[in-house]
Amino acid sequence: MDIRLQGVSKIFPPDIRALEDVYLSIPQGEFVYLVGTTGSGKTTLLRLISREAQITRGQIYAGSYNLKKIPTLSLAIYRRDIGVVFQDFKLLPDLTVMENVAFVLEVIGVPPREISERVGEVLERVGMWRRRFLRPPQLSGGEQQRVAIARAVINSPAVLLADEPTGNLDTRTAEDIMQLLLSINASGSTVIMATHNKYLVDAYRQRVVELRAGRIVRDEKRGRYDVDGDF
Amino acid sequence: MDIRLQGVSKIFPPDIRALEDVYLSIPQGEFVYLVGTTGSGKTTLLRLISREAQITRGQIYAGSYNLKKIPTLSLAIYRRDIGVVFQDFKLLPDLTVMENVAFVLEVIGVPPREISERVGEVLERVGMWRRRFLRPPQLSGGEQQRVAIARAVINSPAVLLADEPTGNLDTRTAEDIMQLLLSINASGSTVIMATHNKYLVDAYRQRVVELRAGRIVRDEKRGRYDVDGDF
Amino acid sequence: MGTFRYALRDAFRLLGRHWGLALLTLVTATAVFFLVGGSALLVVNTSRLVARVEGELVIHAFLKSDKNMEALREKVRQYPGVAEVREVTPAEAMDRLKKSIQNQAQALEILGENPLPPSLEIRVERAQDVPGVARDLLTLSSVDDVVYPGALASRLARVSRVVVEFSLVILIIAVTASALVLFNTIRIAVYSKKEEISVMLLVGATPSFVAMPFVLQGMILGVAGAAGALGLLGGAYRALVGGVETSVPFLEMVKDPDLLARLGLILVGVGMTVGWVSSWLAVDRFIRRALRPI
Amino acid sequence: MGTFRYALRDAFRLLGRHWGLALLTLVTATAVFFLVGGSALLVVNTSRLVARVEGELVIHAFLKSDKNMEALREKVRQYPGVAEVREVTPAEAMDRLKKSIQNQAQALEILGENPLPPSLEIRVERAQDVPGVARDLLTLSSVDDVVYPGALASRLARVSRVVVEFSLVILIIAVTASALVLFNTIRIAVYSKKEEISVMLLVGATPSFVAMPFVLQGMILGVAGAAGALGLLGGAYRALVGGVETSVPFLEMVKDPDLLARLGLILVGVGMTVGWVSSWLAVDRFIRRALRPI
Ligand SMILES: Nc1ncnc2c1ncn2[C@@H]1O[C@H](COP(=O)(O)OP(=O)(O)OP(=O)(O)O)[C@@H](O)[C@H]1O
Ligand SMILES: Nc1ncnc2c1ncn2[C@@H]1O[C@H](COP(=O)(O)OP(=O)(O)OP(=O)(O)O)[C@@H](O)[C@H]1O
Ligand SMILES: [Mg+2]
Ligand SMILES: [Mg+2]
Repeated sequence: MDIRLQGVSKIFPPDIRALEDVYLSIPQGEFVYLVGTTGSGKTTLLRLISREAQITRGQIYAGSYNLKKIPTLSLAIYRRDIGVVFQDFKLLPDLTVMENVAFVLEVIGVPPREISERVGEVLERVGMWRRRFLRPPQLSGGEQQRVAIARAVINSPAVLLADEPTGNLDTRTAEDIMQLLLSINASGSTVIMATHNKYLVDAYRQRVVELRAGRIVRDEKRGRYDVDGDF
Repeated sequence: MDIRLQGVSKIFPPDIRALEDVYLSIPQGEFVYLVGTTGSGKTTLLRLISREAQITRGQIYAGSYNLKKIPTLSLAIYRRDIGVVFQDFKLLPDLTVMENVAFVLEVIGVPPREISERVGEVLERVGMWRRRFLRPPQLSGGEQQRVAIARAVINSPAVLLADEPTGNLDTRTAEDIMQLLLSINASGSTVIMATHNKYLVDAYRQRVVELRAGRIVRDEKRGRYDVDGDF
Repeated sequence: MGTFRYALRDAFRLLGRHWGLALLTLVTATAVFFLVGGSALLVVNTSRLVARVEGELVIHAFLKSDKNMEALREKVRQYPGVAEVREVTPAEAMDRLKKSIQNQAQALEILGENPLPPSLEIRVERAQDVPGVARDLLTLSSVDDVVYPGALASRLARVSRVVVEFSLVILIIAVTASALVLFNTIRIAVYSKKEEISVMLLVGATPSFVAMPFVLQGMILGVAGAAGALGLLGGAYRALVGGVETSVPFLEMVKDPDLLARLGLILVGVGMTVGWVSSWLAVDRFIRRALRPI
Repeated sequence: MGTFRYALRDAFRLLGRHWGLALLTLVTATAVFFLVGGSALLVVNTSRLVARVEGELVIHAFLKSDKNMEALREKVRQYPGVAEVREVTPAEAMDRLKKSIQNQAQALEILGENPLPPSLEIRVERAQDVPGVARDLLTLSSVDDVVYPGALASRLARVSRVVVEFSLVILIIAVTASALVLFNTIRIAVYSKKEEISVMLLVGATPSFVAMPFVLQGMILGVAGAAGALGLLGGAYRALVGGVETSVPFLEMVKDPDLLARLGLILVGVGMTVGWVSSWLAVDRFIRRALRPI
């Protein structure tokens, strides 16, 4: 599922220009870092792709979907193909770790046996199997973040949108998660990761798209976190 | 307000040992980094100090308060003297940025005129004055974090507990916030900051307390983030 | 169907979470549906009564003598609207009179000779034909007097109309009230799960999947309210029928089990529909809002 | 006092946020307090009636002759519980009789001589003294017969007791129901603000500061319900009094404006108290839980 943004602007009322005239094309299977100062529009860009936000101007396509005018039912189907790690996790506080992850599969009608198998697998992978019966308020910030990642990847999405997936993690755990994202990418998924983690971006070189005040100011094949040293 | 923990353990049911046998003394006016891998007990330690959590064993004092058995009304008074930047912000989604910050002062009965003055001042300081009429869901992650910091410092607390206050910030903004915390510390407040930000800890050398699986394994006067290179 | 089981489980969880509210809703719904059912029974009984009075509409034509009765009878039978014509001899009339006043019957003995005239008993088909037939009978020279319960019938019809209108008003008010209460309850349930709903929609749940537990909850409350009302109504009605039977037996209330079963079915159906529609409205609006991109 | 203004503003915001629920609560509270007020009025009127009948309790002692009436009167006046004793001559008794049967009065003429005996009319102080005084009177040799409305009085007293008990039951049920409904409403309001409450407590708000808006909300709903009930009740009672005055004038219902004002005040007070207590319970439990450390 290739993603194409053509001359996309997103203006929040009254006149907050979160994104301006963005052209961006991400072929299926790529790994892209989104970098930029706080408030530069990274989350907004991811939200346009997950259709949490509607573009103000321009065109946006994901595979065969025209996200500008996608009907409700197609939107549900489309979203089953993308996984999102939200910056604020959006875990459900009343459900256990297992239920939070299983939830995604229940919602799209996967049979129970398969659910429990796949949930076990992915929780092992992010190192949260031991904590599977706790609820989000009982977890540390880093643990919650790992559950959010597990939830996003469990359905092997064609596109994974990860918004600051290592913000609450120590360097070691962040690297583990990075390995996980890379292996998901290796298995064919597109990964778009908004991050402030200079260390990771510089260590695992991939395509880097830099935003500044809503405009793309840099798009490098195997870029570094920060070439001008200004954030 | 000196903080003293004597042989403190915190065990969550069934048998999750978040903290074990912690001895820690933080005199009024110190700046302390709390470091350690994810799940090592940093947030739990801060919660014991804000009395969100009750210790399982040991003694804990803050100034003249015995936090193990503090009456409800004293607790309210005590909490007015400490500011907390929560790891998950805990901003109220229905209030604007201004209201979220003003709220703290309303709650303790500061007169309206003084409130608006102080709110303006602190929002300028964290660079959120321009966004004062937006609500948290309309802010970027970094912007929310700065509002949370503004709310914590507005009452010039004797003790500031900051839990990962730069997790969603780019390097530049993180440094601005660090300057803010240092200036608050310079004006006499104790600052206890749980962080994964290796860069800041190494750049602004202060006392470092390292936790590992709930135990203090290092307590250095002017320490570095990571001496063994294992997180 | 796993989806339905999941939705049903969630519906009951929702009910449990706000059990106080659920109880309040249930009591209100029961009260309201009791009113609906009660007024329906009132309508049924009134129209049955009207129908019976109408069906029994009989005109008595008192004759001057018992000559030519055969011919007269044949003639009257040809009148439009007349269903049946019967001769009543003076002796028969006296027997009936005696029967109707029972213990005071001996008093009639003092009359000596039977003073009652011969008469024709004419049954007409519909209430509205009565005045016409009566007028025609009066033109006959052999007819002395004509007596018919036209006034009663038309008054009863009027009462019946009022009862029906009154019941309709109650029905509308009651259904509106129950819809509002159910709508409100489901809105609160939706509200309490707003985070969960928005996350579900973000991970690809279809709107109908998200709505189902809430709609089920509304339907359960509606049906339970209707069923509760039905139970109460059944008891109350049975007691009423018993009471009426011993004290005013000629009222003859409806006891037809088939009809009552149909009524119960309709009541439960109304409860289900009201629950369904109002909870759908409550949750649909919310889902639309949650799906609207920023 | 800024704190109170802040709390009041929040209370109204809360009401607005769940206006459907607020309306439902208001209607229920109004209905319930209407019942409370109505049964209070019933009690007041019944006891007034009983008091009046008791106050008029009069024993008639019919005498064998009119000899020694003076002495007898003096003697009876000494009896405990006796308030007043009056002689009634046969002529006076006849006059009264005539007055009471009015148009049939001529019929009495056929009696010729006045057959009525002389009597004493003895007014006692309290209903419970009547049987004792009557018994004492019967022991006197000059007394022929004693007539007193003891049966009516005691039956009325019994009715009054039943009315009071019945009203008490209604009162208890009604107050419980309104408390439950209000509790439930406030619980939902608290629930919808749970995040805000826990943050408030974390930044040093006192429990009473946090609770105030919710308690105010409960009190507003309680008072509004009581006031609404009072309005309805006032209208209904005025209409009832008017109707009774023209059709059964001897019932003489309570119209004392002072008493009715007091009743209204009590009703509003009950509404306020119920609102206060139930909302306090709802929010206090929640605050305690929020304050409990993990
Ligand atoms: N719903 C909204 N209404 C108004 N303004 C908004 C809204 N959402 C985002 N913005 C504004 O758009 C700008 C870009 O926000 P965005 O969340 O995309 O930043 P970001 O790059 O993700 O920042 P961070 O690194 O802090 O997460 C911000 O200034 C923010 O205030
Ligand atoms: N309420 C709770 N119930 C059960 N376990 C808990 C609870 N709170 C914390 N824990 C456990 O205690 C351990 C320490 O948690 P804590 O939040 O203090 O870690 P942390 O050092 O802040 O980690 P991070 O850097 O990820 O924020 C974790 O393993 C967590 O699962
Ligand atoms: Mg962001
Ligand atoms: Mg933490």
